[in-house]
Amino acid sequence: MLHHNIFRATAMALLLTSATVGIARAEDKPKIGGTLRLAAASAAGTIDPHISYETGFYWPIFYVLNDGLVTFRKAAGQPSNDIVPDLASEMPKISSDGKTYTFKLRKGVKFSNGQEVTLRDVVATFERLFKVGNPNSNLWYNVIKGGDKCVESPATCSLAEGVVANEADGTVTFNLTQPDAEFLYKLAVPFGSILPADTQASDLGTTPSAATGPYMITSYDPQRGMELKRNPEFKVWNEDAQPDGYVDEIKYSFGVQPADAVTAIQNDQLDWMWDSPPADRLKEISTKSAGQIHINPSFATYAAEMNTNIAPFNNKDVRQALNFAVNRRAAINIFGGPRLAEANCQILPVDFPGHKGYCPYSKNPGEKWAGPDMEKARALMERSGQTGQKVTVTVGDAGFDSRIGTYLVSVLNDLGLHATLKVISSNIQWTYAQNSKNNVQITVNTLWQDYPAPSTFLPVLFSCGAFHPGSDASPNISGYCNKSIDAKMEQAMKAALTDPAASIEKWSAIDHEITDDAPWVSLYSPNLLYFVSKRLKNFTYSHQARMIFSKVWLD
Amino acid sequence: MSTPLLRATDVSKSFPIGGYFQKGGRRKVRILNDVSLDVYEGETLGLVGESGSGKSTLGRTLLRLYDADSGKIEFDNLDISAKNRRELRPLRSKMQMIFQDPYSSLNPRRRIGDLIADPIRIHGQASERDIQVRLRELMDMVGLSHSFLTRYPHEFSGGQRQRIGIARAIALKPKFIVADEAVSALDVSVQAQVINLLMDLQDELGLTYLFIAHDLSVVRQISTRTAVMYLGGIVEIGTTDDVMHKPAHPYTAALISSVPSHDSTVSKSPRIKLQGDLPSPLTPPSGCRFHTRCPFATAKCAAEVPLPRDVGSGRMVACHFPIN
Amino acid sequence: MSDNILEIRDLTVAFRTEQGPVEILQGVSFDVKAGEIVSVVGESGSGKSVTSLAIMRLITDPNAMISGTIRYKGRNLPGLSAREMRKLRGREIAMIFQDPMTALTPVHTIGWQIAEQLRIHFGVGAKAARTRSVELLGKMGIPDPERAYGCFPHQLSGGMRQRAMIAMAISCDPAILIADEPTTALDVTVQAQILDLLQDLRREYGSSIILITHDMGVVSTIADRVLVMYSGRIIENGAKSDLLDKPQHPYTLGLMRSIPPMTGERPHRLPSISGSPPLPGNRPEGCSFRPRCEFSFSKCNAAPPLFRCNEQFAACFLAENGSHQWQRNSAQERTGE
Amino acid sequence: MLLAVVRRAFDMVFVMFGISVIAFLIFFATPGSDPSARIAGRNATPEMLAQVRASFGFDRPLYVQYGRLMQRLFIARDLTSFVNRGQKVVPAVLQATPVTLSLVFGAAVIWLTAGIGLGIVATIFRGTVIDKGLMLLALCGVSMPVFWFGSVMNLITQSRFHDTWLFSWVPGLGYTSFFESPSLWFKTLVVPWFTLSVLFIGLYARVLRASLSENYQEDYVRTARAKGLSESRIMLRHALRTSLITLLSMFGLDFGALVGGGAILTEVVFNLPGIGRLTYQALQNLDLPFIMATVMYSTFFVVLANALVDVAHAWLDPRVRDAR
Amino acid sequence: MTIVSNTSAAPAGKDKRNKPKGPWRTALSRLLRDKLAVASFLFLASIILSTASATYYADHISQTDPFQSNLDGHIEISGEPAEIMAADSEGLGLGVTPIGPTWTGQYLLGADAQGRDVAARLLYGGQNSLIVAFSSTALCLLLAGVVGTVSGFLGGIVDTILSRLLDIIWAFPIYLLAISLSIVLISKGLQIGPFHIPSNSLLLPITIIGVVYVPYVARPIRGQVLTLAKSDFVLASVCLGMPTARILVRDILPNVVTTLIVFAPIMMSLSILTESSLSFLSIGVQPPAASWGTIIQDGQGLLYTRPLVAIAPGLAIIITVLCLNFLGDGVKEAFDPKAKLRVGKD
Repeated sequence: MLHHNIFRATAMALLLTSATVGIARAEDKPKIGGTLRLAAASAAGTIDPHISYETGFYWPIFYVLNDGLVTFRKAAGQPSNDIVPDLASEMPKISSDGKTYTFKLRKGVKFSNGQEVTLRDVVATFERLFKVGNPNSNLWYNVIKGGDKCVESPATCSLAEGVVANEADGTVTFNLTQPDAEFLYKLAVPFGSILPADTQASDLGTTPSAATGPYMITSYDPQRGMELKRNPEFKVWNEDAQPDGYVDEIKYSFGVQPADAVTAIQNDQLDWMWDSPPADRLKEISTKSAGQIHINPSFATYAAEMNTNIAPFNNKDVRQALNFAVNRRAAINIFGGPRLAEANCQILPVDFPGHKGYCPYSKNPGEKWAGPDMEKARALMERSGQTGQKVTVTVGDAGFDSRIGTYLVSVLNDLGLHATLKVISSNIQWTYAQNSKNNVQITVNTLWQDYPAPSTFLPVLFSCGAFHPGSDASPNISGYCNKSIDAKMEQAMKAALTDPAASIEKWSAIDHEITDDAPWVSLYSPNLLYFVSKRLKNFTYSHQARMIFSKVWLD
Repeated sequence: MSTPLLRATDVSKSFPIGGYFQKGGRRKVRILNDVSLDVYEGETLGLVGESGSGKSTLGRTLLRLYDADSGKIEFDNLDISAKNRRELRPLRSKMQMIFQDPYSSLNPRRRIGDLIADPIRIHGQASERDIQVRLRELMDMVGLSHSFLTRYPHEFSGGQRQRIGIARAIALKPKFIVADEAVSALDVSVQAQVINLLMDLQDELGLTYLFIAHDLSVVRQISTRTAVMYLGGIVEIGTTDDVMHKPAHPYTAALISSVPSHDSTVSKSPRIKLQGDLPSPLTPPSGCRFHTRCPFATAKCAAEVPLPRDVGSGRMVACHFPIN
Repeated sequence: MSDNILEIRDLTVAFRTEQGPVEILQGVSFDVKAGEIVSVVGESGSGKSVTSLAIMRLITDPNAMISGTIRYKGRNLPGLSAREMRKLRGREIAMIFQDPMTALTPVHTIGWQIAEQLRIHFGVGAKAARTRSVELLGKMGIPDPERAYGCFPHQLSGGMRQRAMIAMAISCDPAILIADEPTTALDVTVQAQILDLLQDLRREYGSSIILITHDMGVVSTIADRVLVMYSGRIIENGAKSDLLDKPQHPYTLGLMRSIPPMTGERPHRLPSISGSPPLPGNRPEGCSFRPRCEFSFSKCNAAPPLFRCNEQFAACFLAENGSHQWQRNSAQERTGE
Repeated sequence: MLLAVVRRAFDMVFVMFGISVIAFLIFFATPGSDPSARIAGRNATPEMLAQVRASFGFDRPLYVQYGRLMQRLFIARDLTSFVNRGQKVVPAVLQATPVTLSLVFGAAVIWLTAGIGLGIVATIFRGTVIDKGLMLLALCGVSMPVFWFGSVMNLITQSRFHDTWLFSWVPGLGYTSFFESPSLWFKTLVVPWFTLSVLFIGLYARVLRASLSENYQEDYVRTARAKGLSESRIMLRHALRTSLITLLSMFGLDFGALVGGGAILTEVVFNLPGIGRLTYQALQNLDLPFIMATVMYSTFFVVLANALVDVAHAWLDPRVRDAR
Repeated sequence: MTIVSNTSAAPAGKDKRNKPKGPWRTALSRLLRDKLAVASFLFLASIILSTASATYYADHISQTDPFQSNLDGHIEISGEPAEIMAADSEGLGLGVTPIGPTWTGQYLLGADAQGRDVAARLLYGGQNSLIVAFSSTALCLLLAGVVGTVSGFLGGIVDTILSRLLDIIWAFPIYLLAISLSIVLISKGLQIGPFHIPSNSLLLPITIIGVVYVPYVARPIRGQVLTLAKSDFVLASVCLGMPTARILVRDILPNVVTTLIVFAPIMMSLSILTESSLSFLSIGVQPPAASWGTIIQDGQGLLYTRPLVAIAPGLAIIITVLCLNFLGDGVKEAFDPKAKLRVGKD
């Protein structure tokens, strides 16, 4: 599954995996205390970890607040994709058929409200996922026995068979209806956060939940900001899973526009900004404040989705023509230049598991994109007979989307189509584009990973089952449906249980096949650029938790 | 005397203050209070009174420019009090009005020729060529040059405008004209010209005037009969000579004695001094409306409304104690 | 030195316009004696109001050009500094205007406005000013002056407003009171009251009054002396009785005959003056009354000076020889008509 | 009097009702505005959407939904956002109020002082170069798009000249509560105050200049001169006193509109979390509860300002006071 | 002192060379005497002319298509090739800066973030800004004229309903209303009967701006018509038996039209400002079409590196609005000196 980040288009480009441009000097000594000041243009709704799907925005916060039975390693770079035990004292025992997972619960961990974390809380947590309507409860967690019933009638959800606590030996066993190669990922993300059993069975909204991590939220007002303070009950139990924090307090201000945040960081009024600095300021900060910039890869693809069910993009020639015509370098330039993104022609992000360089839509087709091929594009257009067709490019109004949209309009017009731009509120663009009733012909989105597996991209975005005509919830925006690919994806999923390496190969092949069919124009994989204050030290970038808030200290 | 050209019986008229949604709602001020009046063919009936007495309202109500609340208005033996705007339209050619302010009563955006010719065109009385002839005729009648026809009102002096207003009023050859303070905005030397003009036209065209004015000397000059109004009612009516020289109502007497004479040779009769001001029509006094200022008022005056009574030779007075 | 309190010589007021300068007043000269009521009559546009404003130096239009002398108690007003003039205004020479509704500041009580004048000129305290104001209001015949003190101008009737205005004007006991059409906006019955009041005031305070009006009736009621203005000039000047009985200027005669009489026989036709007064920018050559004058003759092509005729002065060549024979002739003509 | 208050209140409620209906309908006319998708979270299945729709009542007729919304907004006061779930609308609006008040109040002080000052100076020097120069400046203020001017101010104070002594004191954009740090509160608001007030300074100076010049034509100013008052006294106690009534009415309406969120562009440009920006965000998010709340809030202030201005007008202008 | 004004009412027949002038011509000649108004008008005309020459400018001087992105193009400046979008090489080499003002025919004012010629866009944008301003003003005045006249002239229940409606719209904060309408209509387009206005049509901002200002004009018009309906000359027409329609056309409408004329320049300046605000919030003129507001919005992202992109259109707005306001003052003086109009609103 993946998440579309609608609030912010982020300027990002890949350098080296987890390369930190700002060089942390060795003589920097850890410092404890101080207030970390963060800022973002706006808040993103509920802070219920069982509901919020803000993978980029709120999940990094949740990672320092709550713990699951397992979690991703809090480390920089590739190791951050690894699963480590968290509230479970060790990695689970998995039955040979892959259908039961048994965890031993760590003893003596306390919630910020003083209660101890018990097996009852674990059971309640998974029932709560259904009760509060976790966005993935019907996709991820219904693999737990009894889960399907819970999806049907959430209010009376019981996982008596699915999540079984054994008070005697302090273990909890998950019984699955079928093996799931990605089950541990699903427990490691914030959706798997263990909350007290008495947490209300409805959206917490703006009320913070009890925390197990080093920090807890003390106040949250989506219009103004969020405040995190040290959790008095926290003691380190596994440095890899949940290290203690350095700063005493984290103050997150909402409503700070990116341009203003840049200024504020330059003037030492802020330490970190969620949004990427506006392109306009990049030159300035990259010359004046180079030491404060951290560029890291992100597992995301920026792409223009074409509706394969209505003209002219129901014609593969047109789709390919556009793929040939789009100058990825130009798009990257809009984005902030070659160092902030890597051109990409395929679905899977660069360096993501399963990504194998493949670009048929290039001057010299090969592994990498080398330049547009207008001649081929025009020839394809000629062949398609769609010249003169009207196209409306529908984009959201935030960030770079409308600029990319403007560029796409130029390219489409160049190809002999009659293109216009339609900019709508970014807040409705994602759902608006999904609903086939709105007849969106082409739109642009950044598509993000949920966890490091190709299945969070391909089946969700291109399987027939992900296309729901007339619904606001139809992530297969292209309306792409190919039975043979559906079958292949099923095989790849299965293979993951037995032979992960072979599975990855299969995903790669599927990736290339879909790319050939051109339901999207993939533009690039963005990098994440973080602009931080001079006093912020020990910047640690995890692929899952982004900047690890508990790792940084303030000079 | 012949039958009246215009007969008003018990005409009342009030105006609302404020709109439906404004504070105070729709309070009403009664401006005319059961006024009865006859105007005979060929005569000039002068209507005098102080400002706020309701004389202009009466004039406009008689012409059905305002709708009366109650009462009956007959014109030329025809009851016009219930007719609507459309039904009144053909009658309009017989009854006309001359306005007080020669500046505001002429549409500044129209040429004089059009202003005067419009009524003729509307009432379809003549062909366009006849209209041109008629226009010249009318201009001659009111003593204006033909060349003025193509000009706009703002190019004229007050006296000239008033002549234009008169030309427009007589364009349809009406029988009856209400002259509402027709000369009061004019300078004395011009005023005399216009008074003469009105009188000449009356002789020439056999017009009947209701001549509304606050200047008693002007009324005396032009009217055959005079009616005196006080706070929405007619207090005295009779031949001009009778009313002016032998006023029967104390108010009339006070009014006449207040007029300063420019002729120092005439010895003046002692002035009857009135106390205070005209009461507000919102809260009219009880009984005789004049009793609050009348030097001869008694308790009866405050209690009873005096009805108009005939004191001989067609003279009516609404007073309990008329002066002999 | 004579007993003239005010001597005006050759007062000329002109305005610069796009068509060149336009003279509103053309050499006006007259005197006002102490305790005298001088009435200036004329039709609209004759320049009577401008005369009064010029005396008070209240013409603020930057396009105005004023020349001539105005001597008040020997001091030439146009030569005074603004500050000196201000001290004089309201204190020595006061003024009342035609429409007391617009001439009083609408947002202050009339009492405040009277007191203001007292405080400015006499520097008295608020309390004393108030007492005096109430007293003045009472003197003006306003019933319940205490209440009237707290009234805003619109809350009073026209007559009461004008009384308040007069109270304000005489509050500093001025030597001269200029009344510019004080009764024009009022009804006859109220007008009579105000005229009475003005006469009482003169008797009591002995101020000179310059009464500006277009109403011959008002003139005959209270004036001692009459100045007739026509088109920016004084064309006749004389004691009231003389002037009204035996007007020396054809315009004065015509004006008086134009007014319908209140007594006696009604004339079949009102004797009228033909045409209308010329506008300041468009005056005929010579005597500006010439085109309307039934007696005009060749001499009238030059502007006539004021000729003395007994105690009267008239700007007409007919009065050159001090006779008004022409009048009788014309009167006979008319009666014979 | 009581009747007047009731009528006025009825008026206010009527207008607010009308506006709430318009805002509600505008919202439901928007495609993609179905809040279910956002409430259900991203990637929800169609079944979950249907469930949300039913539980929030989005499948009910519009008037029922309207009724529920209003009930929760005004009676239960527990209306929560569709976007930021769990956030109560009423406290959010109340929290934004002090920000807007700070902005508007400071700007108002500046624009009243400067506007009146400029107006008076220009009137005193009317016709001269000073007058013309000031009026040109005022007109420039009126002609500037406020968001553009704000951006330019930001460019100057935050970037180009931020390092110089001139603007080094200017803090980063955003808002600091007065109670947190009065000095920072003041510093952050200086530039927004100035920006917002520039338009109004121009406006007020022009209106005052026109009004004063008109007053100087009035008879009562002539009277005041005839009384021997000094020019400054005539200006301050007579001419200005009358003009201020007009200006204050205008001020009341402007102030009301601004407090009600009219400073939306200024708040957006300067990143002040006031009502205007709250509204703008709600509109962008198509967050109906917030839209309703902020629109009702703004309308309330506009309508209230209207009512207060009427009262103040009556209080300041005795003519109006008695007209009712 | 206003004594001089007497002279303007010179009676007929005295002035021989002057032909009789109607009130329109009088007003016009009065306007022509106002030097500032005439200068403003000429200046406006030159702005209009130059925006009209946008196509010529783009084709022959800047030689770029101001609506096509030009992200990897080059031009020659004094013989040297220059990239239009130059990736930065200093520091970390982040960011891409559009070419700055060249002070030559091409990219005179530099490029925007899409590599398009700002000068050419300024001219095209001006076209749209002026078209929107002009059309929405026309629409607003038309609607307001009709509503105000009908309401004031018919009175009664029609008046009550219309003025209540105006009250409601009037109390709706203007920007809020405009923004609400824009957000809705931009996403959906507008369907009026059989006519569909697509969401990127200029007609949308025109309609929105035209409609939201209706109460500002309709209310005074209604008041004026109410007064006119009671005026002496209308009464005179009634008295003369004129049909109602004729009274409306001859006596009422000319005065209403005068007021509308007086309103026109002011409403235009307001429309320009409103349009720019909406476009600034991306809900006015829709890309790829441009207006001064959208160019400011485009330039907002370049404020720190290429401030001219945002400043130039802002100056264009100020100058235009300034001219309109001067013209408005002149028109007011010439047509209806007593009119009380309020300019501007945040």
